[in-house]
Amino acid sequence: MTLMTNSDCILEMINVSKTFPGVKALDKVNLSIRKGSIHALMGENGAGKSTLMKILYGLYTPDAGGEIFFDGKPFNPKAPIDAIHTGLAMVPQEISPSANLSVAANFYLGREIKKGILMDQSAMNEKTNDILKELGIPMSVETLMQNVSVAKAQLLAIATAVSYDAKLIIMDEPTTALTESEVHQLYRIVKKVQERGIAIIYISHKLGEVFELSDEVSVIRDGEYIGTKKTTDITKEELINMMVGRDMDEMFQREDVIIGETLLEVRNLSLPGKFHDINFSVRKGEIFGIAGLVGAGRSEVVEALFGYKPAESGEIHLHGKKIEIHKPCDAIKHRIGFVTEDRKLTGLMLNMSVTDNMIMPELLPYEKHHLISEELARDVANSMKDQLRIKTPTVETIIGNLSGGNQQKVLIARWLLLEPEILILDEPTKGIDIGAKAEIYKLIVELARLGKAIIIVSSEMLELLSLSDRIMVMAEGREVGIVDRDNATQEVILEMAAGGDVPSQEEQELESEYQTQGVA
Amino acid sequence: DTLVIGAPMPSFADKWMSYLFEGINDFNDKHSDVEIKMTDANEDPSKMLNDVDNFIDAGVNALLVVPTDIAIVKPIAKKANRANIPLVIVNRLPDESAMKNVDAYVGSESIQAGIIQAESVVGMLDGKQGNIAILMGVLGHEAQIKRTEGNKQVFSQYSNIKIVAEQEGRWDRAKALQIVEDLLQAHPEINVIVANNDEMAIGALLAARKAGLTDADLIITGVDATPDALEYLGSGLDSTVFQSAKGQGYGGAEIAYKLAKGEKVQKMNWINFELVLEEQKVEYLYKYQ
Amino acid sequence: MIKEASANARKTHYTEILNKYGMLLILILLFSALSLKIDGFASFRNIFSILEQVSMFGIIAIGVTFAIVTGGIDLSSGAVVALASVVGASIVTGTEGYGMTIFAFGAAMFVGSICGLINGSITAYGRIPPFIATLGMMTMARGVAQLVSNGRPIDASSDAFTSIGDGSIFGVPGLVVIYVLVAITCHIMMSRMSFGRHVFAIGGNVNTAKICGVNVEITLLKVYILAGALAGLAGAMLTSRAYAGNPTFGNMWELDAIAAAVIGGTSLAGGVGSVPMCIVGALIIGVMNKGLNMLGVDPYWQQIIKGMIIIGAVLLDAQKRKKA
Amino acid sequence: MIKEASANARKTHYTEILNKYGMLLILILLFSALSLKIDGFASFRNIFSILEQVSMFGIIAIGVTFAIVTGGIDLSSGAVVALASVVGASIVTGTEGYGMTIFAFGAAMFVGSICGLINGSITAYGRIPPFIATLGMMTMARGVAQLVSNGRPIDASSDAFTSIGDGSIFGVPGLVVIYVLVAITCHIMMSRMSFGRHVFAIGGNVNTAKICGVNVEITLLKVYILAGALAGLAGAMLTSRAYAGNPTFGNMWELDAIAAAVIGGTSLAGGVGSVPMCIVGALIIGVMNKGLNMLGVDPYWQQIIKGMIIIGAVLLDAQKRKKA
Ligand SMILES: Nc1ncnc2c1ncn2[C@@H]1O[C@H](COP(=O)(O)OP(=O)(O)OP(=O)(O)O)[C@@H](O)[C@H]1O
Ligand SMILES: Nc1ncnc2c1ncn2[C@@H]1O[C@H](COP(=O)(O)OP(=O)(O)OP(=O)(O)O)[C@@H](O)[C@H]1O
Ligand SMILES: [Mg+2]
Ligand SMILES: [Mg+2]
Repeated sequence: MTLMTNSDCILEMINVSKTFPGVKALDKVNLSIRKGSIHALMGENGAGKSTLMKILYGLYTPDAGGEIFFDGKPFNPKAPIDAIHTGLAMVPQEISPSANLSVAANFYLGREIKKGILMDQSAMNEKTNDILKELGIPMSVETLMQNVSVAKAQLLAIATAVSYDAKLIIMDEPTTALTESEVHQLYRIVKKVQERGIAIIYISHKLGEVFELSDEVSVIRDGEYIGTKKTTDITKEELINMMVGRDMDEMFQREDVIIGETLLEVRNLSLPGKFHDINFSVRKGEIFGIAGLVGAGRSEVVEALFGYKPAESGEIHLHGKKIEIHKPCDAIKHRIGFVTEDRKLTGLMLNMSVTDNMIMPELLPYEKHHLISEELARDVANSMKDQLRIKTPTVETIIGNLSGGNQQKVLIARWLLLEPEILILDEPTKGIDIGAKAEIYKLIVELARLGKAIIIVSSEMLELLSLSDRIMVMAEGREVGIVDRDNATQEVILEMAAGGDVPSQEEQELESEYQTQGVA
Repeated sequence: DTLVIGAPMPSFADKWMSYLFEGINDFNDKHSDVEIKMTDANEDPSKMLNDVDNFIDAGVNALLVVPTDIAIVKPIAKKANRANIPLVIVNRLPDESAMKNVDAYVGSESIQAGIIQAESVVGMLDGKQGNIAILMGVLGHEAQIKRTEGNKQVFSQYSNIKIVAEQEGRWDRAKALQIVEDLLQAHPEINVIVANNDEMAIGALLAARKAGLTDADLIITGVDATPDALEYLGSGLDSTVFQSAKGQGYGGAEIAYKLAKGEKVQKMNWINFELVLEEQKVEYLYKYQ
Repeated sequence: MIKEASANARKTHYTEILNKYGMLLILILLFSALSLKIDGFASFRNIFSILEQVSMFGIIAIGVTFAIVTGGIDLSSGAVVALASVVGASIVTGTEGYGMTIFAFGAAMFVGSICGLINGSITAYGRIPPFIATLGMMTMARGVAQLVSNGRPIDASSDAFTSIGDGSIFGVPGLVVIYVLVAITCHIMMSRMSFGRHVFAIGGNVNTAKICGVNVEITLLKVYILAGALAGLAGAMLTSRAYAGNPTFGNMWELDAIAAAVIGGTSLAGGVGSVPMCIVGALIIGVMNKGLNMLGVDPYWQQIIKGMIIIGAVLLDAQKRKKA
Repeated sequence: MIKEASANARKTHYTEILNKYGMLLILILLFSALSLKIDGFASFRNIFSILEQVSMFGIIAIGVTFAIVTGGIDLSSGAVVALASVVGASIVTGTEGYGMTIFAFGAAMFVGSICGLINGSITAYGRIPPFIATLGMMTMARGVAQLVSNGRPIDASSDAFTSIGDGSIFGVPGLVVIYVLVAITCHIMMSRMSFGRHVFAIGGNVNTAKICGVNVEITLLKVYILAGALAGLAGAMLTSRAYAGNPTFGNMWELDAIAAAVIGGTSLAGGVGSVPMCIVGALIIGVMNKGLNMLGVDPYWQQIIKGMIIIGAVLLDAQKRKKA
């Protein structure tokens, strides 16, 4: 390899390595990004994608021996501020805006507009508004971030990165929190950005996105650089092969499972302001999907079902008997498991070990003479680690050090260990690579075969369509209808979901404002 | 071979004590064959027990203790006895049963200070109606308990005297200043302020000045006769009570020294309180030179 | 449907006001109740007196609020008060003149800043919890104060110096004037300057703040220096009011200051707080202290009642929010 | 390649050990240094003496560790010591016999538990920050202690009762025996029982704990009751050692206890902590106190040095981790 920097490239990384205690996350990785191109970066969970990007952004220091050139000049960021000043911006994988600040404050955080020694609040509000309008993300800029939905926050993070005067923008799995319509909005933004001559590194597990957006794609596997291809020169199968190192069938084919008697029945479940009159039943061996746009109240329904945020009225029947679920422990007693939507907020105990994270819901099986046996717990965790191919040095590793996808697998393992009768999965494959996704699908079907009932909430239409026996569609907190597998198509469901889609008053006002100004 | 005397002290943040320490240091400096080590219990009796233990472990020749409170003397005496180390208690008089195991006591009875202070107030009132506010030190400290008790013993005998308020000034000038401000507002009838120590008395007189009261309006009295207080004597402060801190420190050290050498000493060594009025100001100021 | 929504909106509005100004309401209730019980409690004179008594730990509370908003804490402020008072007093002792007075105030604030600088460096660069850093500083500062003063109060009764604590401007006591000036300045810093914005960002999410290019270390350093300087200022004010510096001053003031901040709605988890509400918190404590003293409540009971009021106020506030 | 990996593994192993036992190393270094300086410092007798001195706030520190691991704190423990000591003393005052002794210890722990119950209820059900709940309790418990005792020490010099503090079993002082028993019990509770797991889960992520079916409220209640009961026990131990109960006992002990926990690596953010390391933390403070006293360091300087050692130890530990 020549050490001459290529003037075509905005970024060149040569032989970059990174070692964490016990893990070699990156091993002599090379990456070249051409100016103004959209460059997809792919690899399985834990391959080292985020780590590579964090090095670029000055969040991690790489091991000695590698070199990075940005715009032809050597580049060794010590802190994000260095990266920002050099012309880099990043949308991190786990966006967590300052919830206590307003949209505009977040937007201009670290680069506030000043008038004298004071901040020019109105200028920041105005400019934020302008930029959001331009990108087609209408929202009130004075809203506190804690009142902004995850999806909006994700779009906002992207808008923020765009608004930096950057030459290269990193987007680490920007679409995990988005539904289809928002994804298209994102595409628009990305294309707009590219038109300005800005290069983008785009990390995603979704092949569709990669082929739709990117000019080139690079793959890393187990911390090693595999190669870079022009997107037009490569097929899906070849790309998957590069990532997992073997041939794999991408399309998941569901086998049929015998469906038994009714296990769970939900009647007139309501939580004012969130959802109303939800009725459905799930049978043994059935996979029951719930579809809807973001904000339709799907998560709230399953949270109520699990007793996390209990409903105010309505009944839940299990095995034909009415049961009371006021708290999650009631649900757990009835062997209901629940993989929640928000990993950070309700999933992980970040500074605890993988084992501790797995065994928490039910400690009894690990007790010997009323004391928890570490050995027993470790063995069980290890078997789960193997079964789900969780990439972690040991099961004692602090879960915060795992890659996003592997964290998700641990959470799924947690509820599998409960051996649930009913398993609720809210966006279960968020951030999970294709290989693992297939494994999880297989697992879900396997559970169904064993006579368990599965409820799955997902924003990925294909996932729902290929897995579910029936799909309930929700809009604006109401049940629009339930479709059978045979009748369910993307169009039908989208239409149903949009049927109830009335934008909120605030959004309507903003929208009409844009129209009168002739922007939209 | 120098003698070592362990001297656990209750608080290094106490002004009056600091003169007592000076007395001890004075003795230490004048005698080359003795080394006196002081520790600070920070007003924590448990810490004082630790200090005693440590000195016993270090094998000192005698213990010179100003106890945090008199209840703590018992276990200290027991420990000293067991280790066969002579023990001198200074300043705070333990009860009889505790005194059995103590070799010598140097000091006075705290209650006396309260009595002397109260009697001076009675004299100054001269039969007039007296409405009294008492400012107490940190609740539970021996000096707070005994001095207040002495005050009340005297005041209860006079029908023209009424205790209007009792508050905790924590030995602290700033705290007393705040309390007296409030008290004078709530009870304009107050014409006597009796403080457990001089620092609080000074706080009281600053508050009185703020409230626009003159010397004639208020009788203020403290205990300790510290140099600061002596300065204010006659210009706001009406009386204070002197108890020779240096004398107690020096005297205590001397007795501990003798005991360490195996000499015989007198068990009770009284150092009396003295009332200080404006007339004696110069005389007492001289003691600090 | 529309009716419901507007009713909802109105409800939200009320609850928002309750959330924001609930403590102010509690303060007003407390004050009114005491005014009914005690003659002259609602007088100007008394209000200024409360403000004067509050001014010193109130100023500390403002500094502490900054620290708490970043997600930190400052336990050293009481000890810094002592150190600053001793240093300030030893400058003016035996001297006169306004030059020396200003110098003493400056020196007190400087000493406080140094303590704050150390707190901040240990926290920001040493990455050790501010609880421990400032706990250590608390012990050290008090030790130094005693060392400097030899454990004794230092006279500071020069006319010029005490005129700050004794004097008044248009009837407003000098200390209250200082309190108001500090409060306004700090309020602007917190709510209108990018420094304040960064303070909130760090408390909200330190990683995000870092990613956005906020210089977390420098900001923390500034915060602790500010808190230290304000504690130093409070020390100088107390010295001027008490005519002396004393190594025992400021004992446990840090707890009162923290209580004031938290009663004012500052979240110990960081990211939430404001100067005006911190003043409300300090006033609740001040009104309570004054009321209990003026009512002549037994000192033992005073402590018990004080504890109950503090918990009660925060509880009431939390309950209201929960219902809302 | 394989060689490199194994070298790496070994390095990891070292750093892991350093992370985990760094403070133990610091303790050993401190102890060795003092042993070189002071004759007889490394004797059994002295070690027991250190353990005895540490036992009381060490026990409190264990309770506080539970509270901190849930993400909370307990500032009331020092005041609870005072209250428990007064209650315990008034039971044995003027009496004799082991029955009364046991009753006094029981009563002290019961009183502590009640305080803890109140702390816990306010925190768990009132949802107000434990910092404020226990700060209020700190003031209240001390007030009640003074009320009960009328502000005076209460004699507790009965032979049976004081034999706990004075006596020893096979040469091990009674208080040390209690400390060890409490430590073992609490260590098992924390590391091996589901209660302990729940404590960690709450500190790790309270939402997740809820989702995993943990009864957060009850667990918090238990934690604060435990912390209160242990503070009560420490109060009884101190009473037996000091032959008296005293409302001034335990002043600022809560800070020593918290310092011990944090020096032992308990994270104030919650979710991290252990009983053995809390003991190491307490021992560092104890060894330091004893060493400074035996060296005859000037008390003013002692405070300064103490502050420096506490900060230094945590700093050293943090630095080591950072490098690793
Ligand atoms: N701070 C850390 N400490 C220790 N190990 C880490 C740390 N961060 C990442 N790792 C490890 O480095 C490897 C690469 O992680 P990284 O987050 O870069 O993966 P990724 O490719 O982004 O995966 P995903 O698609 O799941 O997000 C993983 O094995 C992970 O466990
Ligand atoms: N704290 C909050 N304040 C205001 N609105 C909120 C808050 N939390 C959530 N919302 C909004 O409530 C609505 C319902 O959210 P919910 O999570 O149930 O949606 P969902 O149908 O599950 O969609 P998804 O899970 O795909 O995001 C969303 O529009 C969300 O933006
Ligand atoms: Mg990643
Ligand atoms: Mg959802």
